[in-house]
Amino acid sequence: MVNIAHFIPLFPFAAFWLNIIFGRRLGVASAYVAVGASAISAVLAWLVFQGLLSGGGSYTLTPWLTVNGHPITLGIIVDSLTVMMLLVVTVVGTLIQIYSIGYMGGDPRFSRYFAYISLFMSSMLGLVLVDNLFLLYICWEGVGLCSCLLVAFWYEKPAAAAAGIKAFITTRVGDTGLFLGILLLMSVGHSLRFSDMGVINAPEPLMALAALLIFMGAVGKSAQFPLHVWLPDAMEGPTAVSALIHAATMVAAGVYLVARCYPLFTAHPLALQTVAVIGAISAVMAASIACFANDIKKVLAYSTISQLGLMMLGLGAGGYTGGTFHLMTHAFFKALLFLGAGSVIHAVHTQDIRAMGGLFNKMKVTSLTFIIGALALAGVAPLSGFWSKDEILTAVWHHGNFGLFIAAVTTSFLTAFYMTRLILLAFFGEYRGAHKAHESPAVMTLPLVILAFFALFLGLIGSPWAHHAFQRFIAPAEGEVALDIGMAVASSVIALAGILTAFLLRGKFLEYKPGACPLIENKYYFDEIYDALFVRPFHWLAAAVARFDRERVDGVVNGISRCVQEIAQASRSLQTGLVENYLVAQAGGVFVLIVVLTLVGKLCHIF
Amino acid sequence: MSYFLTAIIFLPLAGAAFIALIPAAQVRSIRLAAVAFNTAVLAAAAVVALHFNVSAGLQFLEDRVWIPQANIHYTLGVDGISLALVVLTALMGLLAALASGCITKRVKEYFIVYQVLMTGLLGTFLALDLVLFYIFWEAVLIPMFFLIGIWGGPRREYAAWKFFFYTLAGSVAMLLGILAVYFSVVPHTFNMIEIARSSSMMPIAAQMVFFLMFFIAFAIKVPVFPFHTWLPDAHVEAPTPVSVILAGVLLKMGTYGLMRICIPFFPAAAVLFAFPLAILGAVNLIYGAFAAFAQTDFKKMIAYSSVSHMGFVLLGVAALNATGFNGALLEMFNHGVITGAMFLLVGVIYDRAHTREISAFGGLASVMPRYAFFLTFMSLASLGLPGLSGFIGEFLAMAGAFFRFPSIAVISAIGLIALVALFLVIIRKVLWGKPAAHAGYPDMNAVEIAVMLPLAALTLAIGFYPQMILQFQTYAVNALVGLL
Amino acid sequence: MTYSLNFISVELALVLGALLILMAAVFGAGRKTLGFAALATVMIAIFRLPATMPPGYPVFDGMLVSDTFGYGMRLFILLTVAMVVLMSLAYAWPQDEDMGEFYFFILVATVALNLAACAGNLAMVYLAVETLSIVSYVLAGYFKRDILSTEAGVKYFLFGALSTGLMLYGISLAYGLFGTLDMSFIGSRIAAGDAHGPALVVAAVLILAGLAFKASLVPFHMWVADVYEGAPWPVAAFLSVTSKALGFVLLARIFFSNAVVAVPFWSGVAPVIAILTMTIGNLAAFHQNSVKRMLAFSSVAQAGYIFAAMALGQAGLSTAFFYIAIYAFMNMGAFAAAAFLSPADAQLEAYRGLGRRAPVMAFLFSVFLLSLAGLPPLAGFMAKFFVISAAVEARDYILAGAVVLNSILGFFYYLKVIKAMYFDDETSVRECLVPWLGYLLVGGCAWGVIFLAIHPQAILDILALMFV
Amino acid sequence: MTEFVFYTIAVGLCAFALLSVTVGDVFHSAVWLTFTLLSVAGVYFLLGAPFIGVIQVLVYVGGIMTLFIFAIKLTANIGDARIRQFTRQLWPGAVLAAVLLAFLLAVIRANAWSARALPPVQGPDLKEIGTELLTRYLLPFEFISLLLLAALVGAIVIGKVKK
Amino acid sequence: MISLGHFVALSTVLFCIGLFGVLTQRNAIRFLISIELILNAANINLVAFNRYLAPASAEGQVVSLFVIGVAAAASVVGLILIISIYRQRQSVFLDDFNLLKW
Repeated sequence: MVNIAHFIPLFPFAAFWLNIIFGRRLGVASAYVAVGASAISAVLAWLVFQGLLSGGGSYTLTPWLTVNGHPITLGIIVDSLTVMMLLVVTVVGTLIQIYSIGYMGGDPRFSRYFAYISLFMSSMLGLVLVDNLFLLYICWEGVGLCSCLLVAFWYEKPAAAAAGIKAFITTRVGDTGLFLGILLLMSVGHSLRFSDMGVINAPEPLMALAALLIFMGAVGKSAQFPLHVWLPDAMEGPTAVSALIHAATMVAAGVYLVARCYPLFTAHPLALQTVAVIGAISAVMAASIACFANDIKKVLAYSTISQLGLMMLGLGAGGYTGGTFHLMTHAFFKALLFLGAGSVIHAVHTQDIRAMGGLFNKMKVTSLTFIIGALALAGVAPLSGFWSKDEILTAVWHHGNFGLFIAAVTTSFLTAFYMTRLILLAFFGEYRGAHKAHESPAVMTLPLVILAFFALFLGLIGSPWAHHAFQRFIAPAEGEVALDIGMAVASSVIALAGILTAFLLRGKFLEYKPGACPLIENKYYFDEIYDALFVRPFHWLAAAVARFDRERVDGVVNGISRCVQEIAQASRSLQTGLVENYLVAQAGGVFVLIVVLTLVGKLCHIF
Repeated sequence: MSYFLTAIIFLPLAGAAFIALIPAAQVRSIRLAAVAFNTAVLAAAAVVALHFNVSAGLQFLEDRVWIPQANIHYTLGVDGISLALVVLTALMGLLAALASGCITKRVKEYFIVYQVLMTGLLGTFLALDLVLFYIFWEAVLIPMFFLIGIWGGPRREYAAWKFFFYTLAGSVAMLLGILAVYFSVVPHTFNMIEIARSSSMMPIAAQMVFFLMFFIAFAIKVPVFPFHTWLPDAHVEAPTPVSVILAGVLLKMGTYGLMRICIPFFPAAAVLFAFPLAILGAVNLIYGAFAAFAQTDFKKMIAYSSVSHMGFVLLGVAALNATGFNGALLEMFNHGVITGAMFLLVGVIYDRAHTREISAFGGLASVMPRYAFFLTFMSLASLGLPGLSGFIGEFLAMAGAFFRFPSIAVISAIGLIALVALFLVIIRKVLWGKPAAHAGYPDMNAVEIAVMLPLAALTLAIGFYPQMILQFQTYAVNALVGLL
Repeated sequence: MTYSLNFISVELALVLGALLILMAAVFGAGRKTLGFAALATVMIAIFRLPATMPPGYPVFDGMLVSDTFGYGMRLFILLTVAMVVLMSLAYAWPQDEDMGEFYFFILVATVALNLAACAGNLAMVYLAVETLSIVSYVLAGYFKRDILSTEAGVKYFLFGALSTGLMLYGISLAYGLFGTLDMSFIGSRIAAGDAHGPALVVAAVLILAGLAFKASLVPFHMWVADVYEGAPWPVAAFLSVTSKALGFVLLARIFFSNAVVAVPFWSGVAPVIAILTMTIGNLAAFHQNSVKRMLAFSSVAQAGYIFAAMALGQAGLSTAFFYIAIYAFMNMGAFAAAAFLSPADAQLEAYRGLGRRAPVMAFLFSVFLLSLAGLPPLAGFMAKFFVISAAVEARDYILAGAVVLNSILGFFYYLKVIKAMYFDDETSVRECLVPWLGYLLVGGCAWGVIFLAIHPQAILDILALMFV
Repeated sequence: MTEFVFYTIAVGLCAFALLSVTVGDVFHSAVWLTFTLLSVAGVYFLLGAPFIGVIQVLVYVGGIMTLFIFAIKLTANIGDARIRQFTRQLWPGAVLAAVLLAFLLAVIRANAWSARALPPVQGPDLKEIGTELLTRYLLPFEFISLLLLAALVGAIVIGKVKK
Repeated sequence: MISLGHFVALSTVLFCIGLFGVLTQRNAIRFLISIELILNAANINLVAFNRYLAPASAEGQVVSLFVIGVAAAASVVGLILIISIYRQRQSVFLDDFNLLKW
């Protein structure tokens, strides 16, 4: 039953073409086409899940391309990681698309939106299914394209257009790293198939470099430390898009890639160490910025960067199951938070949390689900966030690197802090906004409730009560896993401490004067640095090259033609028209010939 | 001894003669005749492609003695290298003829000269005798000179002159090269296949000199960095269908020459010159992208971008391995299709806005949705989005270059990113943002869409199933690599 | 003796025709009838030509040489003269000149040409060249009332007188060196290697002066532009094709014929002259705004290419005459087309927009210009290709490079005319009507240029016979 | 004895030639030319070619000189000496002629000609000229008539003034 | 004893004087006069060589006869051309014939 897996991405792909070609005629129906397609994919994913449980496996379809002797075949990989991702993507995707029907209600390009969403779904599902790095790269770029198109969906706004391009270019910088990694692997003769990632048949430093290059791709896509600048700006897009792409699925692709190539990384401790370090840096940095952000979506965006950092840290510290488990749980509650934020914005038409407040009693369902999501994110005990974050903390602890553990702890603390700050500012106190807030329609709140259900109970499948079903499912080879009670208690304490400090400081949040701590507030000046380092020099160099081309190279060409014309002009004046000049020239020519020939004759002593 | 290839070459010429008979007033019948003849050529090319035996070398051979005294033969043949280009020429020829609706002045002369141009192009790709190749190579010059010179934009004469003398200077160096090769190969022959077979005998010094002689002519046509300044002027001033042909096919003559003559004739020299060629490729790639970025004229941007795309082809050729050659050939085909489509799109907007200043457009996506779809689609194909044909060609070329010169491949990755930035900026400046007040342009009409659809379909098809084109090339590429 | 008479029956027919035409002119025959009479005379001469075969017998005991080369050249001369007569028939003569004398002079010139082509004796060469020159001076100055034409005539006379004077002095010195004027005897003496000395050099150079003047090689090319510009179009065509070809024939006979081993140290100087001729010819033609003057300089440049082939010594001879054969078609066609397109005003402005006013003639004119420039599908390229391949074969890369570079220069000014005709829009709406004869001539030349490109065999076989 | 005659004629010849070239008035120049031609005829007599000498006197002096006188008289107003008779190329022309002369003389001295003495055998007389003219040189003999006719017709065509 | 060299030297001197005349005369008719000198120099050469080198045949003298004939014809045409241009330009000076240039 497993080999129907390759149909999963085809349905959204068909939906994309349907919506593109008949978009205008379909009108609202285009949403149902999209949602239907992703629903079918969800069902198929579930069937594949059952098929996997009953012993299915990867299979290959057709040979696709031969490069340098390597046959690259169109293969489908079906294992626990893929199925987990399939389920996450399809379930979250469907829910978000249902939500979008409400959210994107009056938009003139309604069908175009759902077309892009379907295209995104198909490429994301494709990304998760293909069995080799090359095809993954293709879907990888497809996903990047859709994120760019969707971020810049309202392209009338120049900010949205710029954000879309920024997103695509920054991820493209990372993708180029992945591209070079693929090339390196191929040049070394290493197969690109994930199944034989562990096989080492090349010199140590090259493989480590390949691993790092691949990680560079993951950094770009998952907005990790150096290449994270595009995610906060990507919030220009519709919130449903942010929920689907910039919280649940696309950004997780980076983590999925690292998980997928895990044997390659474990074979080279240096590569693994960099993953962990980069994860830790981005986690702490993003968390600190989130504490000062005032735009609700920006806060969630930085929290996503921070949580992904955490996952990378988990993976880097050897906690394969921890990282993947947090990936799954985070997808659900972060989607919930974004959708909640979406319905709040939909209601109060502003994103600035300082202009909100007291929404708890006006938007009951949204607030409740939002709080559940926040608690899950903060890692409060029974919710899903707690279990997965705990896994990571234990893994980091066992890994032994004390600095990383401190980073993990501070991230959890800060996460709890800024989420509580957000809730206090947004939902409690008196309403500071101008608009009359009202609860969002059912089509938007229903997905919130479902996601809240997942946020509450999804963690349990990894808990000891379900005797770590998820861990055994995701990494059967890793053997028995025991819950470390001490670490569980410690992480709960950290979470509660974060909430408490935010609760204590709630008074100061409002009168906090911006500028008190410029470094963090201006997001460590990354944007300005990149602008100065890359963007402005790029423009300057382009202008310099164009001027050089116009003046120098063209100059040479025009120069040659001008000097030929001048020679011609000079030679033309030889024809003075006076017979006497001609006669002297002729006689002179005869004389010169005689002299030259006699000299030549003498020299060649012909006579 | 089939006469099929001769038919393909001289069918457009017959078309020119036929159009000459039609009185100039009946513009419609002239256009119809032109389209009919070009369709016939495309059909013939398709038949050749269908009957092409994938696992054999040269096919459809025709070899007749032309001038015994000078040992010149009328030899035609098609193999993996030239097949894709012939089909491309036929296709772009038809689509450009269809898109020639915007030509209203002296239509009859336009189509006569246009058909002569097609004959020259097809001949260049099919000729296997060096002199015949040179004759068709030069026969392309005059029609282009007329097409740019009479129907071009404001600075057309300067552009036409520049194009003509730039290419002429190069091809004249090639003529000396041809003769030098003729006299240094024992037994004296112009036949490319025999020369390739006996190329290893030539001393290395001679090989290098001859390689350079040929390389100058092809470098100007490709165009390679220092010799590229004719391209932007020629493109900007040429009318849309002519610049489609110019970008779609003429640039390929240079690279085709590299792969058909420079590499097989002088393998030892090729190995020595591989590194400089790769550097030139990388320079082309980065220089083209940066120069394009700073342009204000939409068409000039596309022109410079095709300079940078040809950088990929150069990288592929410089790699001197099967992947590189495959990549180069595929990139040639894809570039022809994609940049041809881009120029058509520029033409569409030019017919409406009568200006090419990119600052004059903006927010066209809401005004012209179909145009927006096609422009986005083609821009993404140009920037090498995987899943579309542009990526496959670039990937193979870069892979080939990486295997041989990893450092250069890494440097040219900058070019990749620059290209992405370029085309995204194009999409933003033309399509996104608020539509300008006067931008009430009508969307693409049926003919324009009919011209764009096959190109878009082709890009998508090759992107998803590259084997469609690669299968034709593998035999020829392996033979080429075997010579090195 | 009968064979000798047979041999010169061609010339006799021409002389007879010339005299009859002169008589007819006196009795007031119309311009057309005189023209057709001249044409008939030339045709008869051509039919008489086969009677002069088989080659090899001495004619007038050494005065003329009967060999295939001479036969081929006489055929070439008669054909080109026929073209000139056709052109003058179709040409729109400004004043009603006395055409009878015109055709008389043309026919006398043809007789002189034929005799010079088969000359075996230096005295005969001198006499024939002198007759040709005198007739050409008169022809050049034919438009008596047009000051340009008279000035052309005088300039041609002054220049020609000096050149033939030098040649005569050279011949006298040669007589001194070898005791006889019989060329075959002189050739064998030079081949045997005696009499080599500065005196031989002086004699050779002085004789070269006379011939290079006819063939318009560099030091002696100054007169070309002024005379062609002043002379009427048919005379300019005649001078640029037929009399230039004679110059090369005599150069071949005296300096390069198989009897006379090329003067050994000649191979050093000849390429230099060839390169100078082409380069100066091309450069001077660059900025001409008179099409006639430009064509004059282009004919100097073409002479350079021909002499480049000759400079390669014995091997290059057949290539040179292959070039001359194709040059005749191209140049005659170009001059005829230019004459018909705008007979009165030869300035470039008069040719603007002709692409639309006279499409067929303008197209043919462009074909000739492109063939002169050497664009591949036309015969001009084939001719240049043979010259360059001969140069590369003889390892003379400098010469090959020079020919190649000059063909680039050439394209510039040829294209300038085509640009004027097709790109610019016309200034005057003067309709240009050309009689059917003109189309016959220009069409014939165009057919020659195109057919010889596809099938140069026709000429190559004849040349193989001539240079056995 | 013959040396003396030769030298006088030679010196006379060169002097007259130089005078005819350098003297200011055109008419005087023509007159000196006549004397030069006469001394050339003398040289012929010296060389044992009396017939050529007579023809020289008859044709050249008689025919051609009269032509020159007519031409000079027709173009009347250019006779007076005040108008500059030499072109601006005077010095280059002079230098060129002198150097060429020196070079040619050197060549002649180096050549075998200088030592050739008068052969004992009798030079060609009138009978020989006649036979030569009508045997080997028959064709030029006939052809020159055509040349003269052409010159005649040419002169008439160019010269006649249209009414 | 008068050797062949003397005559050839004489003819060369005459030739050079003629050449000097040609190169420097401003008057067309004087130009013609100088041309006559050159032709006569050649004639002297011919007759002298015939006498000294090939006394048996009269080739040299015959050719000199022809040269005299040709000289006559050339002068006729030359003078008539000069007179016709004189009618138009009222001048026979070489540097006035400069309408045809560049």
